[in-house]
Amino acid sequence: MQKKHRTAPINKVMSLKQAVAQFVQDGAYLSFGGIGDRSPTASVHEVARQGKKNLQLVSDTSTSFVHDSILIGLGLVDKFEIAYNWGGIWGSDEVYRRALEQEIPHRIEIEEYSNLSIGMRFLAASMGLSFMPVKSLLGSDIPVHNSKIKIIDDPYTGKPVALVPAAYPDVAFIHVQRCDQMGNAQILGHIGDDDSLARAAEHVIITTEEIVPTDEIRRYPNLTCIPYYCVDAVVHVPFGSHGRGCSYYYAMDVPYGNQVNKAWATQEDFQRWAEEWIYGVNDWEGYCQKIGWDRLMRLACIEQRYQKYGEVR
Amino acid sequence: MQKKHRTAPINKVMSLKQAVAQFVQDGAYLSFGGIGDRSPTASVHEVARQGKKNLQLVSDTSTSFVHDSILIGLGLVDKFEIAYNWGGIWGSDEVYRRALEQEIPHRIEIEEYSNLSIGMRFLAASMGLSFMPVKSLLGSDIPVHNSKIKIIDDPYTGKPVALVPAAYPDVAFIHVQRCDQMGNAQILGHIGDDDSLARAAEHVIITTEEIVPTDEIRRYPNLTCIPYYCVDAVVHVPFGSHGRGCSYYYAMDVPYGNQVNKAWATQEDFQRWAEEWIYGVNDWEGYCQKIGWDRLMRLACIEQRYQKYGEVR
Amino acid sequence: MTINSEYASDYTLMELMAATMAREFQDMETAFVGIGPPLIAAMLAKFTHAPNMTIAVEGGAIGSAPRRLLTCIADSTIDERAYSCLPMWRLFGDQQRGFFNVGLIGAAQIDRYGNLNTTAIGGYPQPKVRVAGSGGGNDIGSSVGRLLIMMRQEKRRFVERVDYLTTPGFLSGGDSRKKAGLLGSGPAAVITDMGVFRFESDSKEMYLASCHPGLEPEEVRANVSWDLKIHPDCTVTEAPTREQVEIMHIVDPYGLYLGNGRAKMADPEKGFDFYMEILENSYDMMEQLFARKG
Amino acid sequence: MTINSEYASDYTLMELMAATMAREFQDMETAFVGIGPPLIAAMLAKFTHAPNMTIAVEGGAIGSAPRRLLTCIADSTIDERAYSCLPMWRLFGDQQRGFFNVGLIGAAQIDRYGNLNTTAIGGYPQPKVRVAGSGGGNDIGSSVGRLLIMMRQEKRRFVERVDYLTTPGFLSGGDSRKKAGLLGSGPAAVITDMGVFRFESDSKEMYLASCHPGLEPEEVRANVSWDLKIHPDCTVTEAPTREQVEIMHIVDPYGLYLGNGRAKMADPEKGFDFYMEILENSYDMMEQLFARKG
Repeated sequence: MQKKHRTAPINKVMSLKQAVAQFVQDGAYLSFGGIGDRSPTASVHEVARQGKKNLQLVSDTSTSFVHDSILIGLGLVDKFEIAYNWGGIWGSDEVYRRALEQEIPHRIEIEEYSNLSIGMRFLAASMGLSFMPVKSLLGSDIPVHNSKIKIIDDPYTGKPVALVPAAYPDVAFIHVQRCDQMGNAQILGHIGDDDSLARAAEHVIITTEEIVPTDEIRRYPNLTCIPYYCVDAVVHVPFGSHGRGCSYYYAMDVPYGNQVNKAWATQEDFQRWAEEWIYGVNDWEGYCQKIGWDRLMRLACIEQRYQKYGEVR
Repeated sequence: MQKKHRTAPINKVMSLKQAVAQFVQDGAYLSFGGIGDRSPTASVHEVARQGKKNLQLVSDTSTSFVHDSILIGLGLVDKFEIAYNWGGIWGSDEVYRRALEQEIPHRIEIEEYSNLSIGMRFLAASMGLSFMPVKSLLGSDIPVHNSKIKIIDDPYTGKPVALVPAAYPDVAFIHVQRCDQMGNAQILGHIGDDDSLARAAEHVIITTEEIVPTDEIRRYPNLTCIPYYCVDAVVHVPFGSHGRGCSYYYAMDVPYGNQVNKAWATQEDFQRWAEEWIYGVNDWEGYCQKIGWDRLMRLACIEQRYQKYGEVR
Repeated sequence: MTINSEYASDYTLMELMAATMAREFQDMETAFVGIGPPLIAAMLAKFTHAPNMTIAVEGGAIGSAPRRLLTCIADSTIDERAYSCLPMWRLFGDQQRGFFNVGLIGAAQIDRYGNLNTTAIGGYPQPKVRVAGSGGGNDIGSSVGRLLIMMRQEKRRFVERVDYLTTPGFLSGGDSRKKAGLLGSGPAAVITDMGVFRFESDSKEMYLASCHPGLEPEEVRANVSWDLKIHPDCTVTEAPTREQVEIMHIVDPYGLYLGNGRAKMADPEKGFDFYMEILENSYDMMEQLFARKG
Repeated sequence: MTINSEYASDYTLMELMAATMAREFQDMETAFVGIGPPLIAAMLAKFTHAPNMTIAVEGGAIGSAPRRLLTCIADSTIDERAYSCLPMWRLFGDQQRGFFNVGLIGAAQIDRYGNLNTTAIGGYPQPKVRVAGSGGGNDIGSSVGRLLIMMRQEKRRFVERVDYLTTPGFLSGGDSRKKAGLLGSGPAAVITDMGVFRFESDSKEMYLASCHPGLEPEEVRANVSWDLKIHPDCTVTEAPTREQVEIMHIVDPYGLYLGNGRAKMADPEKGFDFYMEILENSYDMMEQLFARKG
């Protein structure tokens, strides 16, 4: 499938409020990128704040407390295509459990894959294809409950191989370390599936720790895994992944997640948490203010004690 | 298809002579990487010098005068899987023409693809798969003459899509700018299909402009597009792409190709050229000596006037 | 025998599990490792008998050498001094191609043939208990050289047939795994808080290979839902060495994985300072460890 | 009308072709460009009416801003100050996804429906004349937004049906291209040393849209093997402007593409010094051009 809209090399800097308002419709098929860190947390909060609803989400690994669960808990999601949704060291995701075990706040349709097979779905779409083969999923219950996965006899070997359908989100949100005004985005460190996701989506909103001059991008062209032509909006959002970290910029805030985990214990608790942390602030800067700039700076300092890109630390 | 041999994180530095002797058998299925520049020219010469024969070659774009044509002209090749073989600005490839038009020095079997579809063949093999879909080739004569390409109805859209078979070379030769002793290889600038090729091949021989400490590799982990576990041999070969250039290290030697083009005018001319430039020297250092270190240094200086990685020039 | 290779007299059950699992890794291997105690076990192997083992994690990093505890398979720590950072699909593609000798993951449920459930207990899609889903588990189980599993031993977790087969072990045993088109050689060992389990070479059925110190085979069998086979040479699991315990204390000094450190971090008043303290102290301690064993 | 936009009185036929092709590019477009004169035409567009056009080349580089003449779609020049360097398969994948507005390639043979042959003249696999093969040509023709073609006009090159269909144009015309499953909108213009050709919107048959100065439509038709249609409004091709000619002289001052520079470089005595001279002088000249039009 080819793009409907081609994006030009123009200045795409705007506010997150504007980007979400302009590109996200009710009922949209969205994907929040990142993998663990570089979570586009600020974007999740803004979509929630604007009350976009009947959303369909697709993700490989979604990290609870900063990612898709927030929208699920708020009742904004109808369908979730996913490989993994959990809190990791932060513990279990009670919002996710309530949604799937008890249909609280309402029933969501679940369509399950593995990390690689979601990656292959984005890879297929990134190239305008409709499927990719994969040697995962075979023999498991995943295709039993997901009719979009086809197990076929490989036309070259005769052995079983799984096919997974391309995923073409309407909008992808990706948080990066560096990006220029036209959208040449550089990811430092682990990439997750964001290189493919940026190409798969019809529209891409980049939130970035720093907006840098294009000449700075040109110094390391191999780091630009997302060229400007994938990108519709560039938003400057320092600490935009807070909760999680952003490699070489700030460390994961482990205690934050452990605390939020407790704050999500019941649906009422979760609602109170969202009132305070999402609806209770105007924007991500308000959130940062509330978390405390001193706390954020300490996370930045400690990360940079351990690693700064290109340096021996 | 999974690897038969797994390579460990050990010191793999050896001579090119030893690497070719150890990993290349007569009848082997080889791939010389690079795309235009970063041609593994030194490796081509060494394979020729060791007289490895009945070779089957697979490449996307092969640049005449520094690449597969040399082995074809020497009669060492039985089969050639290829998207493009020509001299570009250096002019026509008379060795290639003689082989395909007149079966001089002997008949070679030709199996044709496009650049993307060769890339997809390596991508498939890089992931242990047996095929990849592609929207090229449709409607053209390429699949008419290549029965390995299957045109099917896409199982998801019903529309035509081409399938191309994975290519698993026995040995791949890849020239890079930087590599550590265990084989973590960094390519600076354009990559061609070498990221996939390194994974597709059963054995990989890296020739490198510089061998750097592993700590230097760790400063820019995103540049390591070929991890050590793909690599069997690491060979230090400065100016290993001469004729062609090596981004950020030295410029393409345009006059060299224009001159070699003339030297390949007839099969007798070509034989004389090979006697002088391949068999007439012991190794790549001998070739460099013959070309002239002053000439090589001028190519390095001029390249670095225009660009040096990470610098503003 | 040096003092380090003597057995420790004092260790926790979690430390025994991690130390036992560490012994499953060999030097020079490339390992795909999941979150939590598996990461500790792999780090422990690396700092003892397998210094040249390379660890790869799902986020896309290979061969990192962090001087902080990894808190996730995709936090910034995994990039620290890594050899290479790749897209995740590329890393899993590498695994499918067969570059990784061994993978280590956890599970909520396991069955007689080593199939794993990390998705849903009791019903699907509306289960009694929903858990995380496959993540990379299915992919690792489908393609990695050999699969290692680390989990808690409970009768309801060791079942005849998993409620939902997330990650393939040997499917229905025999050659069913191969017939399904799966790659890799399947599960090699399961290590729980009670013992070590392996798989028969033909039937692919799980059997008890060793019991942890102080336990009898029948006590283990009582915590398995099927009629568990006990190997005739079933032994007592080797205790951790002093060195192993010492290194676990350096790698996870606050017991984030192997103790109660996480509860302390959840404290809204002091949790953040506690976390900063961990990070501030980690650099020097880990540098010493690298100097000794890196 | 400024002096720059006045028509040049002195230009070569190659310069006319390049200038005419340059006009096919629009500002803000992303263009996939092949080797040789196509690169000059694209650079010319960029330094005149399309400063924000981005050029991508097969090697894997996007948006480079070299201060040297590109000698290849994959020499070190293509990396110079590029926005991004990607694997080639990824760049072509991006093209298949539809990111590129326009592609420009050459060919040895073309037919009535804009299909191209860059593989073999007269027979396959043992042809009378063997040429390079598809390279990225087939991929660009299969998927790019619109396809531009630049080639020499000769009767034996403009044939009813290409000897070998390397790159799809409109196949057998009508909706046959779409039915074959191809993407993009197919050929938009063919520019030769005699004229400009376009394609009928329904039949997809090629027609003559303009003749180069001094030529009559019938002379062009005499150099085409089929009964070429001539558009009722067939005009005279616009001459290059002074600015266009000036910029071509800056971009290719030694006529490597548009003149006889290549022959000079083949000189075994003086060729290398000549090449070094070109490179040594290029930096400052191109810097001035970027300052003016970058």
